[in-house]
Amino acid sequence: MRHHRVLRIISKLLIPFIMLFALYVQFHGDFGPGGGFQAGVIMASAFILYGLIFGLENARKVAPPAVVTKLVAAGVLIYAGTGYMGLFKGANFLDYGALSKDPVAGQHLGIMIIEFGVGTTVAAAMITIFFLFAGRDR
Amino acid sequence: MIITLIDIALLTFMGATALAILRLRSLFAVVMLSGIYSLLAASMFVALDAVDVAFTEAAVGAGISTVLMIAVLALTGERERAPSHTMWLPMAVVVLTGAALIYATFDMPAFGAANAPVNLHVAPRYLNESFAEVGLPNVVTSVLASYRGYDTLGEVTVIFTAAVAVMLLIGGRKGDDAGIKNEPADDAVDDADSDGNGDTA
Amino acid sequence: MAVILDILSWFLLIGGSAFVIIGAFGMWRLPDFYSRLHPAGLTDTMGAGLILLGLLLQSEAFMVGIKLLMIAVFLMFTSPTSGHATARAALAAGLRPWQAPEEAKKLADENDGGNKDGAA
Amino acid sequence: MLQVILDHYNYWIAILLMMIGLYTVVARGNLVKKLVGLNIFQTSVFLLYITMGKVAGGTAPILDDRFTVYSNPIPHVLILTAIVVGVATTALGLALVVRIKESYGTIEEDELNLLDGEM
Repeated sequence: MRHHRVLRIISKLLIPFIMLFALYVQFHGDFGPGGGFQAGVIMASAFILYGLIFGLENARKVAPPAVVTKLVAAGVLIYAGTGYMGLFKGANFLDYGALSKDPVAGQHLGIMIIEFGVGTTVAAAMITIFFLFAGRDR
Repeated sequence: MIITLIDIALLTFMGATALAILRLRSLFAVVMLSGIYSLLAASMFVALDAVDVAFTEAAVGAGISTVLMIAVLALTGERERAPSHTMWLPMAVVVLTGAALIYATFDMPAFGAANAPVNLHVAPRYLNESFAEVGLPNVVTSVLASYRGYDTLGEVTVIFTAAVAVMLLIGGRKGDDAGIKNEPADDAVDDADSDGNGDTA
Repeated sequence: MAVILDILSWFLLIGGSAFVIIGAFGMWRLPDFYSRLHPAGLTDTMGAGLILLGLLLQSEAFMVGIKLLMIAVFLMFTSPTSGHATARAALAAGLRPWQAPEEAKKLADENDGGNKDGAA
Repeated sequence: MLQVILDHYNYWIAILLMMIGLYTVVARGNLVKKLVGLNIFQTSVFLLYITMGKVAGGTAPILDDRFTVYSNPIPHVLILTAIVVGVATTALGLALVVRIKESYGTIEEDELNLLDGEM
Protein backbone atom coordinates (compact mmCIF):
# COMPACT_ATOMS: atom_id res chain seq x y z
CA MET A 1 0.00 0.00 0.00
CA ARG A 2 3.07 2.22 -0.26
CA HIS A 3 1.87 3.95 -3.42
CA HIS A 4 -1.27 5.23 -1.69
CA ARG A 5 0.76 7.39 0.65
CA VAL A 6 -0.13 10.74 -0.94
CA LEU A 7 -3.81 9.87 -0.99
CA ARG A 8 -3.77 8.70 2.61
CA ILE A 9 -2.06 11.79 3.95
CA ILE A 10 -4.19 14.25 1.98
CA SER A 11 -7.42 12.50 2.90
CA LYS A 12 -6.42 12.35 6.56
CA LEU A 13 -5.88 16.08 6.32
CA LEU A 14 -9.16 16.76 4.56
CA ILE A 15 -11.66 14.46 6.28
CA PRO A 16 -11.89 16.55 9.49
CA PHE A 17 -12.53 19.65 7.42
CA ILE A 18 -15.20 17.89 5.37
CA MET A 19 -16.96 16.92 8.61
CA LEU A 20 -16.57 20.45 9.98
CA PHE A 21 -18.05 21.79 6.77
CA ALA A 22 -20.96 19.35 7.10
CA LEU A 23 -21.65 20.64 10.61
CA TYR A 24 -21.41 24.24 9.37
CA VAL A 25 -23.90 23.49 6.61
CA GLN A 26 -26.14 21.71 9.11
CA PHE A 27 -26.33 24.49 11.67
CA HIS A 28 -25.85 27.51 9.42
CA GLY A 29 -28.61 26.36 7.05
CA ASP A 30 -31.08 28.71 8.70
CA PHE A 31 -29.13 31.77 7.56
CA GLY A 32 -27.42 30.73 4.34
CA PRO A 33 -27.80 27.96 1.83
CA GLY A 34 -27.76 24.58 3.51
CA GLY A 35 -29.73 22.35 5.81
CA GLY A 36 -30.13 18.78 6.89
CA PHE A 37 -30.28 17.18 3.46
CA GLN A 38 -27.04 18.74 2.20
CA ALA A 39 -25.23 18.29 5.52
CA GLY A 40 -26.19 14.62 5.67
CA VAL A 41 -24.85 13.98 2.19
CA ILE A 42 -21.58 15.83 2.92
CA MET A 43 -21.09 13.99 6.21
CA ALA A 44 -21.71 10.68 4.45
CA SER A 45 -19.18 11.60 1.76
CA ALA A 46 -16.52 12.07 4.45
CA PHE A 47 -17.11 8.49 5.64
CA ILE A 48 -17.24 7.23 2.05
CA LEU A 49 -13.88 8.89 1.33
CA TYR A 50 -12.46 7.19 4.41
CA GLY A 51 -13.82 3.86 3.23
CA LEU A 52 -12.40 4.30 -0.27
CA ILE A 53 -8.90 5.21 0.91
CA PHE A 54 -8.44 3.10 4.05
CA GLY A 55 -10.51 0.09 3.11
CA LEU A 56 -13.98 -1.03 4.06
CA GLU A 57 -12.87 -2.93 7.16
CA ASN A 58 -11.39 0.19 8.76
CA ALA A 59 -14.43 2.23 7.78
CA ARG A 60 -16.64 -0.39 9.45
CA LYS A 61 -14.58 0.06 12.62
CA VAL A 62 -15.03 3.85 12.52
CA ALA A 63 -18.75 3.67 11.77
CA PRO A 64 -20.03 0.31 13.02
CA PRO A 65 -22.90 -0.83 10.73
CA ALA A 66 -24.98 -1.79 13.75
CA VAL A 67 -24.88 1.80 15.06
CA VAL A 68 -25.31 3.45 11.65
CA THR A 69 -28.33 1.27 10.88
CA LYS A 70 -29.99 2.41 14.08
CA LEU A 71 -29.22 6.05 13.31
CA VAL A 72 -31.23 5.76 10.07
CA ALA A 73 -34.32 5.13 12.18
CA ALA A 74 -33.26 7.55 14.93
CA GLY A 75 -33.39 10.56 12.58
CA VAL A 76 -36.98 9.82 11.55
CA LEU A 77 -37.89 9.33 15.21
CA ILE A 78 -36.32 12.70 16.15
CA TYR A 79 -38.38 14.36 13.43
CA ALA A 80 -41.66 12.68 14.31
CA GLY A 81 -40.95 13.07 18.03
CA THR A 82 -40.60 16.84 17.58
CA GLY A 83 -43.99 16.75 15.90
CA TYR A 84 -45.47 14.90 18.87
CA MET A 85 -43.87 17.40 21.27
CA GLY A 86 -46.05 20.06 19.68
CA LEU A 87 -49.04 17.76 20.15
CA PHE A 88 -48.24 17.26 23.86
CA LYS A 89 -47.91 21.01 24.37
CA GLY A 90 -51.45 21.45 23.13
CA ALA A 91 -50.73 22.64 19.58
CA ASN A 92 -50.95 20.85 16.25
CA PHE A 93 -48.63 18.09 15.03
CA LEU A 94 -45.32 19.66 13.89
CA ASP A 95 -46.33 23.10 15.22
CA TYR A 96 -43.01 24.22 16.70
CA GLY A 97 -44.40 27.52 17.94
CA ALA A 98 -45.54 25.71 21.09
CA LEU A 99 -42.06 24.45 21.97
CA SER A 100 -41.10 27.72 23.65
CA LYS A 101 -42.81 30.69 25.32
CA ASP A 102 -42.00 32.88 22.34
CA PRO A 103 -43.47 31.36 19.14
CA VAL A 104 -40.63 32.61 16.93
CA ALA A 105 -37.98 31.16 19.26
CA GLY A 106 -39.98 27.94 19.32
CA GLN A 107 -40.03 27.84 15.53
CA HIS A 108 -36.27 28.32 15.43
CA LEU A 109 -35.71 25.55 18.01
CA GLY A 110 -38.08 23.17 16.22
CA ILE A 111 -36.44 23.74 12.85
CA MET A 112 -32.98 23.18 14.39
CA ILE A 113 -34.09 19.83 15.88
CA ILE A 114 -35.86 18.49 12.83
CA GLU A 115 -33.01 19.53 10.54
CA PHE A 116 -30.73 17.55 12.83
CA GLY A 117 -33.07 14.57 12.45
CA VAL A 118 -33.04 14.95 8.67
CA GLY A 119 -29.24 15.16 8.62
CA THR A 120 -28.89 12.05 10.79
CA THR A 121 -31.19 9.97 8.60
CA VAL A 122 -29.66 11.10 5.31
CA ALA A 123 -26.05 10.61 6.46
CA ALA A 124 -26.75 7.22 8.04
CA ALA A 125 -28.78 6.02 5.04
CA MET A 126 -26.05 7.00 2.57
CA ILE A 127 -23.31 5.38 4.67
CA THR A 128 -25.38 2.20 5.03
CA ILE A 129 -26.06 2.03 1.30
CA PHE A 130 -22.36 2.57 0.51
CA PHE A 131 -21.29 -0.16 2.96
CA LEU A 132 -23.77 -2.60 1.45
CA PHE A 133 -22.73 -1.96 -2.17
CA ALA A 134 -19.00 -1.87 -1.50
CA GLY A 135 -19.12 -4.90 0.81
CA ARG A 136 -20.99 -7.13 -1.63
CA ASP A 137 -18.68 -9.97 -2.64
CA ARG A 138 -18.28 -10.64 -6.34
CA MET B 1 -27.63 39.55 -21.26
CA ILE B 2 -24.56 37.84 -19.79
CA ILE B 3 -26.84 35.76 -17.58
CA THR B 4 -28.77 34.66 -20.67
CA LEU B 5 -25.55 33.67 -22.42
CA ILE B 6 -24.38 31.62 -19.42
CA ASP B 7 -27.82 30.04 -19.31
CA ILE B 8 -27.75 29.02 -22.97
CA ALA B 9 -24.16 27.78 -22.82
CA LEU B 10 -24.79 25.60 -19.76
CA LEU B 11 -27.98 24.15 -21.21
CA THR B 12 -26.20 23.35 -24.47
CA PHE B 13 -23.41 21.59 -22.56
CA MET B 14 -26.04 19.59 -20.68
CA GLY B 15 -27.67 18.53 -23.94
CA ALA B 16 -24.30 17.48 -25.40
CA THR B 17 -23.43 15.48 -22.27
CA ALA B 18 -26.80 13.73 -22.31
CA LEU B 19 -26.35 12.77 -25.98
CA ALA B 20 -22.86 11.42 -25.22
CA ILE B 21 -24.34 9.35 -22.36
CA LEU B 22 -26.93 7.93 -24.76
CA ARG B 23 -24.36 7.00 -27.41
CA LEU B 24 -21.41 5.65 -25.41
CA ARG B 25 -21.11 1.89 -24.77
CA SER B 26 -18.52 1.95 -22.00
CA LEU B 27 -20.56 2.14 -18.82
CA PHE B 28 -17.63 3.57 -16.86
CA ALA B 29 -17.53 6.57 -19.19
CA VAL B 30 -21.32 6.83 -18.97
CA VAL B 31 -21.19 7.01 -15.16
CA MET B 32 -18.43 9.63 -15.25
CA LEU B 33 -20.40 11.70 -17.76
CA SER B 34 -23.49 11.47 -15.58
CA GLY B 35 -21.40 12.99 -12.77
CA ILE B 36 -20.40 15.84 -15.12
CA TYR B 37 -24.05 16.19 -16.11
CA SER B 38 -25.01 16.61 -12.46
CA LEU B 39 -22.30 19.22 -11.96
CA LEU B 40 -23.57 21.16 -15.00
CA ALA B 41 -27.09 20.92 -13.62
CA ALA B 42 -25.83 22.30 -10.31
CA SER B 43 -24.20 25.27 -12.08
CA MET B 44 -27.47 25.77 -13.92
CA PHE B 45 -29.37 25.84 -10.63
CA VAL B 46 -27.02 28.54 -9.32
CA ALA B 47 -27.73 30.58 -12.46
CA LEU B 48 -31.45 30.12 -11.73
CA ASP B 49 -31.07 31.38 -8.12
CA ALA B 50 -31.68 27.98 -6.50
CA VAL B 51 -28.52 27.85 -4.36
CA ASP B 52 -29.85 25.25 -1.92
CA VAL B 53 -30.83 22.94 -4.77
CA ALA B 54 -27.47 23.46 -6.48
CA PHE B 55 -25.69 22.55 -3.27
CA THR B 56 -27.65 19.32 -2.94
CA GLU B 57 -27.29 18.39 -6.59
CA ALA B 58 -23.52 18.92 -6.53
CA ALA B 59 -23.07 16.83 -3.37
CA VAL B 60 -25.48 14.07 -4.40
CA GLY B 61 -25.16 13.85 -8.17
CA ALA B 62 -21.45 14.42 -8.58
CA GLY B 63 -20.48 12.71 -5.32
CA ILE B 64 -22.57 9.95 -3.83
CA SER B 65 -24.45 8.63 -6.83
CA THR B 66 -21.25 8.38 -8.93
CA VAL B 67 -19.58 6.35 -6.16
CA LEU B 68 -22.61 4.06 -5.90
CA MET B 69 -22.78 3.54 -9.67
CA ILE B 70 -19.06 2.66 -9.84
CA ALA B 71 -19.49 0.22 -6.94
CA VAL B 72 -22.29 -1.44 -8.92
CA LEU B 73 -20.22 -1.51 -12.12
CA ALA B 74 -17.54 -3.42 -10.23
CA LEU B 75 -20.19 -6.06 -9.51
CA THR B 76 -21.96 -6.18 -12.86
CA GLY B 77 -19.39 -5.46 -15.58
CA GLU B 78 -18.46 -2.37 -17.55
CA ARG B 79 -19.54 -3.02 -21.13
CA GLU B 80 -22.95 -2.56 -22.61
CA ARG B 81 -23.92 -4.90 -25.45
CA ALA B 82 -24.88 -3.34 -28.75
CA PRO B 83 -28.66 -3.09 -29.17
CA SER B 84 -29.81 -6.14 -31.09
CA HIS B 85 -32.83 -4.80 -32.95
CA THR B 86 -33.84 -1.50 -34.55
CA MET B 87 -35.24 1.18 -32.33
CA TRP B 88 -37.87 2.79 -34.55
CA LEU B 89 -40.78 2.35 -32.16
CA PRO B 90 -39.09 3.98 -29.13
CA MET B 91 -37.78 6.76 -31.38
CA ALA B 92 -41.28 7.42 -32.72
CA VAL B 93 -42.77 7.46 -29.22
CA VAL B 94 -40.07 9.82 -27.93
CA VAL B 95 -40.33 12.19 -30.90
CA LEU B 96 -44.12 12.34 -30.64
CA THR B 97 -44.06 12.95 -26.87
CA GLY B 98 -41.38 15.60 -27.26
CA ALA B 99 -43.27 17.36 -30.03
CA ALA B 100 -46.44 17.41 -27.93
CA LEU B 101 -44.57 18.81 -24.92
CA ILE B 102 -42.84 21.49 -27.00
CA TYR B 103 -46.21 22.45 -28.48
CA ALA B 104 -47.46 22.81 -24.91
CA THR B 105 -44.60 25.15 -23.92
CA PHE B 106 -46.02 27.91 -26.13
CA ASP B 107 -48.79 28.31 -23.55
CA MET B 108 -46.27 28.57 -20.71
CA PRO B 109 -45.40 31.98 -19.26
CA ALA B 110 -42.14 33.44 -20.56
CA PHE B 111 -38.95 32.46 -18.77
CA GLY B 112 -38.43 34.70 -15.73
CA ALA B 113 -41.85 36.35 -15.86
CA ALA B 114 -42.64 37.81 -12.45
CA ASN B 115 -46.41 37.58 -13.01
CA ALA B 116 -46.44 33.88 -13.92
CA PRO B 117 -49.18 31.98 -12.04
CA VAL B 118 -46.60 29.99 -10.02
CA ASN B 119 -45.17 33.16 -8.55
CA LEU B 120 -48.50 34.67 -7.53
CA HIS B 121 -50.09 32.10 -5.26
CA VAL B 122 -48.31 31.39 -1.94
CA ALA B 123 -44.77 32.49 -2.75
CA PRO B 124 -45.35 36.20 -1.95
CA ARG B 125 -46.80 35.26 1.43
CA TYR B 126 -43.76 33.14 2.30
CA LEU B 127 -41.38 35.84 1.12
CA ASN B 128 -43.13 38.69 2.93
CA GLU B 129 -44.19 37.10 6.20
CA SER B 130 -41.92 34.14 6.91
CA PHE B 131 -39.33 36.34 8.61
CA ALA B 132 -41.90 37.66 11.07
CA GLU B 133 -43.45 34.23 11.65
CA VAL B 134 -40.40 31.95 11.69
CA GLY B 135 -37.51 34.35 12.09
CA LEU B 136 -35.10 32.81 9.56
CA PRO B 137 -33.55 34.66 6.62
CA ASN B 138 -33.39 31.55 4.45
CA VAL B 139 -36.96 31.20 3.16
CA VAL B 140 -36.22 27.78 1.68
CA THR B 141 -35.38 26.41 5.14
CA SER B 142 -38.44 27.91 6.79
CA VAL B 143 -40.77 26.59 4.08
CA LEU B 144 -39.04 23.19 4.07
CA ALA B 145 -39.03 22.66 7.82
CA SER B 146 -41.95 24.68 9.09
CA TYR B 147 -44.66 25.47 6.54
CA ARG B 148 -44.26 22.15 4.73
CA GLY B 149 -43.03 20.05 7.62
CA TYR B 150 -45.38 17.19 6.79
CA ASP B 151 -43.97 16.96 3.28
CA THR B 152 -40.40 16.79 4.59
CA LEU B 153 -41.35 14.19 7.20
CA GLY B 154 -42.69 12.10 4.34
CA GLU B 155 -39.50 12.56 2.31
CA VAL B 156 -37.31 11.54 5.25
CA THR B 157 -39.49 8.46 5.68
CA VAL B 158 -38.98 7.64 1.99
CA ILE B 159 -35.18 7.81 2.47
CA PHE B 160 -35.50 5.58 5.55
CA THR B 161 -37.64 3.11 3.60
CA ALA B 162 -35.21 3.07 0.68
CA ALA B 163 -32.27 2.36 3.03
CA VAL B 164 -34.24 -0.48 4.68
CA ALA B 165 -35.15 -1.89 1.26
CA VAL B 166 -31.51 -1.83 0.11
CA MET B 167 -30.57 -3.61 3.35
CA LEU B 168 -33.18 -6.28 2.70
CA LEU B 169 -32.12 -6.73 -0.93
CA ILE B 170 -28.33 -6.93 -0.65
CA GLY B 171 -27.69 -6.99 3.09
CA GLY B 172 -27.31 -10.76 3.24
CA ARG B 173 -24.55 -12.90 1.84
CA LYS B 174 -24.49 -13.76 -1.84
CA GLY B 175 -26.75 -16.68 -2.62
CA ASP B 176 -28.34 -16.50 0.80
CA ASP B 177 -31.90 -15.53 0.03
CA ALA B 178 -33.28 -15.90 3.53
CA GLY B 179 -30.55 -14.04 5.43
CA ILE B 180 -31.05 -10.34 5.99
CA LYS B 181 -28.28 -9.89 8.54
CA ASN B 182 -24.70 -9.08 7.74
CA GLU B 183 -23.21 -11.94 9.74
CA PRO B 184 -23.42 -15.50 8.41
CA ALA B 185 -26.98 -16.49 9.28
CA ASP B 186 -26.62 -20.28 9.65
CA ASP B 187 -23.57 -20.10 11.91
CA ALA B 188 -25.26 -17.56 14.15
CA VAL B 189 -28.21 -19.87 14.68
CA ASP B 190 -25.89 -22.79 15.45
CA ASP B 191 -23.93 -20.71 17.95
CA ALA B 192 -27.09 -19.63 19.70
CA ASP B 193 -28.20 -23.25 20.04
CA SER B 194 -24.84 -24.53 21.19
CA ASP B 195 -24.58 -21.79 23.77
CA GLY B 196 -27.67 -23.24 25.44
CA ASN B 197 -26.19 -26.75 25.53
CA GLY B 198 -22.70 -25.76 26.56
CA ASP B 199 -19.67 -25.01 24.43
CA THR B 200 -19.10 -27.56 21.67
CA ALA B 201 -15.68 -26.26 20.63
CA MET C 1 -7.94 52.90 -6.04
CA ALA C 2 -11.13 51.09 -6.95
CA VAL C 3 -10.31 51.47 -10.65
CA ILE C 4 -6.86 49.96 -10.17
CA LEU C 5 -8.36 47.04 -8.27
CA ASP C 6 -10.96 46.56 -10.99
CA ILE C 7 -8.35 46.56 -13.73
CA LEU C 8 -6.14 44.16 -11.79
CA SER C 9 -9.02 41.79 -11.08
CA TRP C 10 -10.19 41.85 -14.69
CA PHE C 11 -6.63 41.09 -15.78
CA LEU C 12 -6.54 38.11 -13.41
CA LEU C 13 -10.00 36.89 -14.44
CA ILE C 14 -9.18 37.06 -18.14
CA GLY C 15 -5.81 35.40 -17.51
CA GLY C 16 -7.51 32.60 -15.60
CA SER C 17 -10.11 32.13 -18.33
CA ALA C 18 -7.32 32.02 -20.92
CA PHE C 19 -5.62 29.25 -18.95
CA VAL C 20 -8.90 27.31 -18.80
CA ILE C 21 -9.36 27.65 -22.55
CA ILE C 22 -5.74 26.61 -23.23
CA GLY C 23 -6.33 23.63 -20.92
CA ALA C 24 -9.42 22.67 -22.88
CA PHE C 25 -7.49 22.88 -26.17
CA GLY C 26 -4.78 20.74 -24.64
CA MET C 27 -7.30 18.09 -23.62
CA TRP C 28 -8.57 18.05 -27.17
CA ARG C 29 -5.26 18.10 -29.06
CA LEU C 30 -2.86 16.00 -26.99
CA PRO C 31 -2.50 12.38 -28.02
CA ASP C 32 -2.94 10.21 -24.91
CA PHE C 33 -4.16 10.01 -21.35
CA TYR C 34 -0.94 10.90 -19.55
CA SER C 35 -0.19 13.97 -21.65
CA ARG C 36 -3.80 15.09 -21.26
CA LEU C 37 -3.31 15.15 -17.49
CA HIS C 38 -1.04 18.16 -17.92
CA PRO C 39 -3.64 20.54 -19.37
CA ALA C 40 -6.11 19.20 -16.80
CA GLY C 41 -3.72 20.24 -14.05
CA LEU C 42 -3.25 23.61 -15.75
CA THR C 43 -7.01 24.21 -15.64
CA ASP C 44 -7.17 23.25 -11.97
CA THR C 45 -4.24 25.23 -10.61
CA MET C 46 -3.56 28.23 -12.85
CA GLY C 47 -7.07 28.66 -14.28
CA ALA C 48 -9.05 28.25 -11.07
CA GLY C 49 -6.33 29.92 -8.99
CA LEU C 50 -6.20 33.10 -11.07
CA ILE C 51 -9.99 33.30 -11.29
CA LEU C 52 -10.27 32.94 -7.50
CA LEU C 53 -7.64 35.64 -7.02
CA GLY C 54 -9.52 37.94 -9.37
CA LEU C 55 -12.76 37.30 -7.49
CA LEU C 56 -10.93 37.98 -4.22
CA LEU C 57 -10.09 41.48 -5.45
CA GLN C 58 -13.75 41.99 -6.34
CA SER C 59 -15.18 40.81 -3.01
CA GLU C 60 -16.55 43.50 -0.72
CA ALA C 61 -17.44 41.51 2.39
CA PHE C 62 -14.71 40.09 4.60
CA MET C 63 -16.42 36.69 4.90
CA VAL C 64 -16.58 36.29 1.12
CA GLY C 65 -12.84 36.86 0.88
CA ILE C 66 -12.16 34.28 3.61
CA LYS C 67 -14.36 31.75 1.86
CA LEU C 68 -12.61 32.33 -1.47
CA LEU C 69 -9.21 31.90 0.21
CA MET C 70 -10.38 28.64 1.76
CA ILE C 71 -11.56 27.39 -1.63
CA ALA C 72 -8.13 28.26 -3.07
CA VAL C 73 -6.33 26.37 -0.28
CA PHE C 74 -8.67 23.40 -0.73
CA LEU C 75 -8.00 23.36 -4.48
CA MET C 76 -4.25 23.52 -3.89
CA PHE C 77 -4.48 20.32 -1.85
CA THR C 78 -7.03 18.37 -3.84
CA SER C 79 -6.20 19.02 -7.47
CA PRO C 80 -2.61 17.67 -7.43
CA THR C 81 -3.83 14.74 -5.34
CA SER C 82 -6.60 13.86 -7.76
CA GLY C 83 -4.19 14.16 -10.69
CA HIS C 84 -1.74 11.87 -8.90
CA ALA C 85 -4.48 9.36 -8.08
CA THR C 86 -5.76 9.37 -11.66
CA ALA C 87 -2.30 8.76 -13.11
CA ARG C 88 -1.62 6.00 -10.55
CA ALA C 89 -4.92 4.33 -11.34
CA ALA C 90 -4.20 4.44 -15.07
CA LEU C 91 -0.74 2.95 -14.51
CA ALA C 92 -2.20 0.24 -12.27
CA ALA C 93 -4.79 -0.54 -14.94
CA GLY C 94 -1.93 -1.15 -17.40
CA LEU C 95 -2.21 1.91 -19.65
CA ARG C 96 1.15 2.58 -21.35
CA PRO C 97 2.30 6.15 -22.14
CA TRP C 98 2.07 7.14 -25.79
CA GLN C 99 5.26 7.61 -27.78
CA ALA C 100 5.82 9.41 -31.06
CA PRO C 101 6.02 6.79 -33.88
CA GLU C 102 9.75 7.24 -34.65
CA GLU C 103 10.64 7.32 -30.94
CA ALA C 104 8.66 4.17 -30.34
CA LYS C 105 10.40 2.47 -33.28
CA LYS C 106 13.85 3.44 -32.03
CA LEU C 107 13.02 2.21 -28.52
CA ALA C 108 11.65 -1.04 -29.90
CA ASP C 109 14.85 -1.57 -31.91
CA GLU C 110 16.99 -0.95 -28.84
CA ASN C 111 14.88 -3.37 -26.85
CA ASP C 112 15.20 -6.00 -29.54
CA GLY C 113 18.98 -5.58 -29.48
CA GLY C 114 18.94 -5.92 -25.73
CA ASN C 115 16.87 -9.04 -25.98
CA LYS C 116 19.30 -10.66 -28.42
CA ASP C 117 22.11 -10.18 -25.96
CA GLY C 118 20.07 -11.22 -22.99
CA ALA C 119 18.98 -14.64 -21.93
CA ALA C 120 15.39 -14.42 -23.06
CA MET D 1 -38.97 35.59 -33.05
CA LEU D 2 -35.74 35.91 -31.05
CA GLN D 3 -37.83 36.85 -28.04
CA VAL D 4 -39.92 33.69 -28.40
CA ILE D 5 -36.76 31.59 -28.52
CA LEU D 6 -35.23 33.30 -25.47
CA ASP D 7 -38.50 32.99 -23.55
CA HIS D 8 -38.76 29.25 -24.13
CA TYR D 9 -35.20 28.02 -24.60
CA ASN D 10 -34.98 26.64 -21.05
CA TYR D 11 -38.22 24.72 -21.44
CA TRP D 12 -37.15 23.28 -24.77
CA ILE D 13 -33.80 22.07 -23.53
CA ALA D 14 -35.47 20.59 -20.44
CA ILE D 15 -37.85 18.71 -22.74
CA LEU D 16 -34.99 17.62 -25.01
CA LEU D 17 -33.11 16.25 -21.99
CA MET D 18 -36.29 14.56 -20.79
CA MET D 19 -36.69 12.85 -24.15
CA ILE D 20 -33.02 11.76 -24.24
CA GLY D 21 -33.53 10.23 -20.81
CA LEU D 22 -36.79 8.57 -21.84
CA TYR D 23 -35.17 7.15 -24.99
CA THR D 24 -32.28 5.77 -22.93
CA VAL D 25 -34.74 4.10 -20.58
CA VAL D 26 -36.90 2.62 -23.36
CA ALA D 27 -34.39 1.74 -26.06
CA ARG D 28 -31.25 0.60 -24.22
CA GLY D 29 -31.13 -2.91 -22.85
CA ASN D 30 -28.51 -2.56 -20.12
CA LEU D 31 -30.12 -2.02 -16.72
CA VAL D 32 -27.37 0.31 -15.37
CA LYS D 33 -27.68 2.42 -18.53
CA LYS D 34 -31.44 2.53 -17.97
CA LEU D 35 -30.88 3.87 -14.46
CA VAL D 36 -28.51 6.57 -15.75
CA GLY D 37 -31.19 7.49 -18.29
CA LEU D 38 -33.74 7.67 -15.51
CA ASN D 39 -31.39 10.04 -13.65
CA ILE D 40 -31.14 12.28 -16.73
CA PHE D 41 -34.94 12.31 -16.95
CA GLN D 42 -35.18 13.16 -13.25
CA THR D 43 -32.67 16.02 -13.45
CA SER D 44 -34.46 17.49 -16.45
CA VAL D 45 -37.70 17.55 -14.47
CA PHE D 46 -35.84 19.33 -11.67
CA LEU D 47 -34.57 21.83 -14.25
CA LEU D 48 -38.11 22.44 -15.50
CA TYR D 49 -39.37 23.14 -11.97
CA ILE D 50 -36.52 25.47 -11.06
CA THR D 51 -36.90 27.27 -14.40
CA MET D 52 -40.54 27.98 -13.58
CA GLY D 53 -39.58 29.51 -10.22
CA LYS D 54 -37.00 31.94 -11.63
CA VAL D 55 -37.99 35.60 -11.54
CA ALA D 56 -36.05 37.91 -13.88
CA GLY D 57 -33.80 40.24 -11.89
CA GLY D 58 -34.47 38.26 -8.72
CA THR D 59 -31.95 36.76 -6.34
CA ALA D 60 -31.76 33.61 -4.24
CA PRO D 61 -34.57 33.51 -1.62
CA ILE D 62 -32.37 34.38 1.37
CA LEU D 63 -33.82 37.54 2.89
CA ASP D 64 -31.52 40.53 3.03
CA ASP D 65 -32.08 44.24 3.29
CA ARG D 66 -30.19 44.90 0.07
CA PHE D 67 -32.64 43.02 -2.18
CA THR D 68 -36.34 43.31 -2.87
CA VAL D 69 -36.96 40.80 -5.70
CA TYR D 70 -36.52 37.12 -4.88
CA SER D 71 -37.05 33.98 -6.93
CA ASN D 72 -39.90 31.68 -5.97
CA PRO D 73 -38.77 29.45 -3.05
CA ILE D 74 -41.45 26.75 -3.42
CA PRO D 75 -39.94 24.86 -6.40
CA HIS D 76 -36.60 24.95 -4.56
CA VAL D 77 -38.15 23.27 -1.51
CA LEU D 78 -39.85 20.59 -3.60
CA ILE D 79 -36.76 19.80 -5.67
CA LEU D 80 -34.30 19.93 -2.76
CA THR D 81 -36.02 17.02 -1.07
CA ALA D 82 -36.66 15.27 -4.39
CA ILE D 83 -32.92 15.13 -5.20
CA VAL D 84 -32.03 13.26 -2.00
CA VAL D 85 -35.04 11.00 -2.34
CA GLY D 86 -33.94 10.46 -5.95
CA VAL D 87 -30.51 9.17 -4.95
CA ALA D 88 -32.10 6.89 -2.34
CA THR D 89 -34.42 5.38 -4.94
CA THR D 90 -31.55 5.11 -7.43
CA ALA D 91 -29.67 3.11 -4.80
CA LEU D 92 -32.71 0.86 -4.48
CA GLY D 93 -32.74 0.34 -8.25
CA LEU D 94 -29.01 -0.44 -8.23
CA ALA D 95 -29.57 -2.98 -5.45
CA LEU D 96 -32.17 -4.68 -7.64
CA VAL D 97 -29.68 -4.67 -10.53
CA VAL D 98 -27.06 -6.34 -8.34
CA ARG D 99 -29.53 -9.04 -7.28
CA ILE D 100 -30.61 -9.63 -10.90
CA LYS D 101 -26.96 -9.99 -11.94
CA GLU D 102 -26.37 -12.53 -9.17
CA SER D 103 -29.48 -14.57 -9.97
CA TYR D 104 -29.35 -14.49 -13.80
CA GLY D 105 -25.71 -13.72 -14.57
CA THR D 106 -26.60 -10.85 -16.90
CA ILE D 107 -28.15 -7.40 -16.80
CA GLU D 108 -29.03 -7.14 -20.51
CA GLU D 109 -32.76 -7.02 -20.97
CA ASP D 110 -33.16 -9.31 -23.99
CA GLU D 111 -30.96 -12.00 -22.39
CA LEU D 112 -33.09 -11.74 -19.26
CA ASN D 113 -36.23 -12.21 -21.36
CA LEU D 114 -34.70 -15.31 -23.00
CA LEU D 115 -33.74 -16.77 -19.60
CA ASP D 116 -37.22 -16.09 -18.27
CA GLY D 117 -38.73 -17.84 -21.31
CA GLU D 118 -36.65 -20.95 -20.63
CA MET D 119 -37.73 -21.21 -17.02
